[in-house]
Amino acid sequence: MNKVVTMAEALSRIKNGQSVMIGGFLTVGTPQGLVDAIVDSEIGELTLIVNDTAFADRGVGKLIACDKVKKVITSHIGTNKITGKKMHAGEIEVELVPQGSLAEKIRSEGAGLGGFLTPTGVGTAVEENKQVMEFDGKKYILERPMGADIALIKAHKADTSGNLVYRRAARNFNPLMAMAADLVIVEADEIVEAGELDPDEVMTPCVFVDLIVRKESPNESA
Amino acid sequence: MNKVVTMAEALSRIKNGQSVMIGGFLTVGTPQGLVDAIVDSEIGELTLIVNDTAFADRGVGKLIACDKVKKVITSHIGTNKITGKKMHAGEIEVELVPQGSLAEKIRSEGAGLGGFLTPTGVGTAVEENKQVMEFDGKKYILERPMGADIALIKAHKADTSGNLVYRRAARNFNPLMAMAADLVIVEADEIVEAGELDPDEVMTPCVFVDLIVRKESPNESA
Amino acid sequence: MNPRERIARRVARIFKDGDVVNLGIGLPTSVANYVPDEVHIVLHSENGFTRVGPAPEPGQEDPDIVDAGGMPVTILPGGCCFDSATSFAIIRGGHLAATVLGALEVDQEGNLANWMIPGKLVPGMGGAMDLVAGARKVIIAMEHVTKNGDPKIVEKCDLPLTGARKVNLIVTELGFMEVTPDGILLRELAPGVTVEEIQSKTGATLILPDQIGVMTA
Amino acid sequence: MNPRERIARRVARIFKDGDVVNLGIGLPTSVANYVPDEVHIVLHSENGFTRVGPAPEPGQEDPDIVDAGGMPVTILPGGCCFDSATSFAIIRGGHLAATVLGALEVDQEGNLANWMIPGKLVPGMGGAMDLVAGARKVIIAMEHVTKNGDPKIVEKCDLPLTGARKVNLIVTELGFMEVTPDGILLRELAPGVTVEEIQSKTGATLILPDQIGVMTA
Repeated sequence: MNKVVTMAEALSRIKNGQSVMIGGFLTVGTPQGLVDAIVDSEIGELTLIVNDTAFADRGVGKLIACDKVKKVITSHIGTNKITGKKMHAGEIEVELVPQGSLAEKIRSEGAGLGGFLTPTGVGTAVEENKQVMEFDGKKYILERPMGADIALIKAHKADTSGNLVYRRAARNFNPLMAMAADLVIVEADEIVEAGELDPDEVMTPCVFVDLIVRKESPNESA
Repeated sequence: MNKVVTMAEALSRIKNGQSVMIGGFLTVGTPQGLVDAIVDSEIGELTLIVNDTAFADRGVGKLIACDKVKKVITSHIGTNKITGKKMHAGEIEVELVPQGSLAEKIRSEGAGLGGFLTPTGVGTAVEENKQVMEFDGKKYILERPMGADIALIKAHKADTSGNLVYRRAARNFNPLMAMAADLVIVEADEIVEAGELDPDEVMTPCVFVDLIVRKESPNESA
Repeated sequence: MNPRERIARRVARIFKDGDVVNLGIGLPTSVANYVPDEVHIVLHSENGFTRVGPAPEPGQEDPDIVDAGGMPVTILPGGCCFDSATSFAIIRGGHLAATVLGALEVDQEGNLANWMIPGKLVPGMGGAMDLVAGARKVIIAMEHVTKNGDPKIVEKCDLPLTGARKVNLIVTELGFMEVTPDGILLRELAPGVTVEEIQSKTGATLILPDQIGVMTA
Repeated sequence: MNPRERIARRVARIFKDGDVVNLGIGLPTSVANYVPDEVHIVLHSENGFTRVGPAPEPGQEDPDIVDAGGMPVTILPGGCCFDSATSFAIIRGGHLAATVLGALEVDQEGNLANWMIPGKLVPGMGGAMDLVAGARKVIIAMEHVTKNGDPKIVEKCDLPLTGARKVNLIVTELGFMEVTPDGILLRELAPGVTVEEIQSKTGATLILPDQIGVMTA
């Protein structure tokens, strides 16, 4: 089953108002081609789930700068001044989640769990409106899973059946988000035939992946 | 920091009555050299945490056959007739845990979580004496983390600082158990210098590993 | 055709192209031999890899590549390996289109018992409870009655459950059945089997639709 | 020596050989420059790798290798990469010997505030709450007072907390302090700093041991 499609085909599957997880840490590991395609599209009113909102002119931050986002769930907005401005102006809703809890909430959804208990945030504002449980004198917050309609993933290599390999610190949230969305779209630097990746080299099994687009080289996009 | 030691040094760190997690699925991915060393030692009264009890004469099952184990926590004992016999005779305590819950309990300990909610076992004997929580009409069992004093891990390759690579289906519980014990001892087919493994090839980061022994070739052990 | 092959052949025709499927040990494993050529399924092995392939040629066995029953197999092109937590994330997270399992008992509510007989046989549940809880479709593939001729499809399971209200389809050498909110619907009968015969060997009252299909092999 | 270098140099001498350590953005990151040659620590970067190395030569930057602040770095031999769930498993699971973080406020109970100023600055907590919850030792490295000269070490934090009762050590350009169950113990004073000076710039009453050491750089 060949999962490779064109950017236009992939984009046609994303709808107004959907929740979209996008991999990346600042700009590293962000599927920038998919992000830019949304920027140039009619798609809007998105709920974004991202580690951080990157920069106003780079990474997922462009989606916020160009008014594609009504809500963002993230661990950090400090690098993108526009996120903070829009938040204070009431133009965007921001939900802040500790980075480790955000990663684990996404994994929890992908793994079919109903949630997990974490010590992170105990005694802070993070525990507001959440159940706190105590075992052996240690307190934990019950965090619930978090999924999305769409996940946009950046891979270094993909095979045509959807097995993925990431590179260096560009892995970050990508393998987790690939488990947790109804539709998983991958932007890959390089696409190889199924069977060309060693089974032990694969970081995201094909079973999680729906569609693959090839990253356009600067030449092609010009 | 070079973590490579002799089998004797590694063995000297395991004490009577400790809890010991051992990687492997049936016999695949089992650190057989470490298991055999315990069989030949004075160490006993162990609590074993294993996916299955393998066979009476192969894998971790030898520990049960030679009376080293007072309790075993596992998902399956069907392949080792001696486990069942000793259980029915009251000579060994057996706690059965669904395989996915066992894996997740071990990961949960390694990840510093207080537990997780799983749909596995709802409406069965597994939910006895456990808290059941319901969200959006779906029931989950609250499973608590599980750690051990010792983890015995089988790696295909290790570097001297403790980064590990597994091979094919020999990975199974090994990366999880490597996160969840106070002392983690690895038996590796091959040991290379730190820096010889590509950073993206490593499956268990060195931060989890304490000691490494080299698997003896049949020649050496003869 | 022997009963077990008839069962496996019918189960094999349930899958759709692209389905990710986990097959239990024993009869369910043999289902892989009969999947139609035009349907490409991805077989998941809970001990940690996808795209389970056939047994290797004698002498070509890789000791690190066995199925969940410990039998030497191969990994087909496009397969990959993972740890047990990821393997069960695939299972529990709804990423399997289907699982095929055997049963000691299955009842009209969709309850399944297949992991122990108190005081007699306690092999353990292995991955079965996770498979039943997580697969999008749970298919039971088994001979219709026990060796003693007792029904395995019953009104209410007596044995300890593997999963509650999770079974969707039941395939035996006598027929193809679906568990519905109202009970067990008889969708197909094997050639030469009458409604009276299958009902007499079943411990629950089967629901009979207007049209009962033929369970071809 | 400038105050920030003095702080970084003292923090760098806290570690033991083999310690796995996460350094926060800013001043804490500079601690890596002063670790004694005979002490080998493993630097963890929460965006997904170990053995963070120094910045590469200009022109040698790898766009996929940056630290958690987005600055180009290198991976030393023996380093490895992982996803964010594993990265925070390392943090939360007690596998870090220490984390070094800055602070807006820290109080005598060991409470830390460093992620927001209501109505003014809300960058978010990033990984700080996990680091504080999970590292075996939480070390605060910061200038002793704010730009306005107000104490950052207080009796009770006013700002929203990053973690409750988690701080172990506080290092400023004036001194080296330990948070004990009884309050903040002054263990070392920087050369030329008097007890009166450090106390006057501190919002909580410091506990004075019989012997106060010298905080050499």
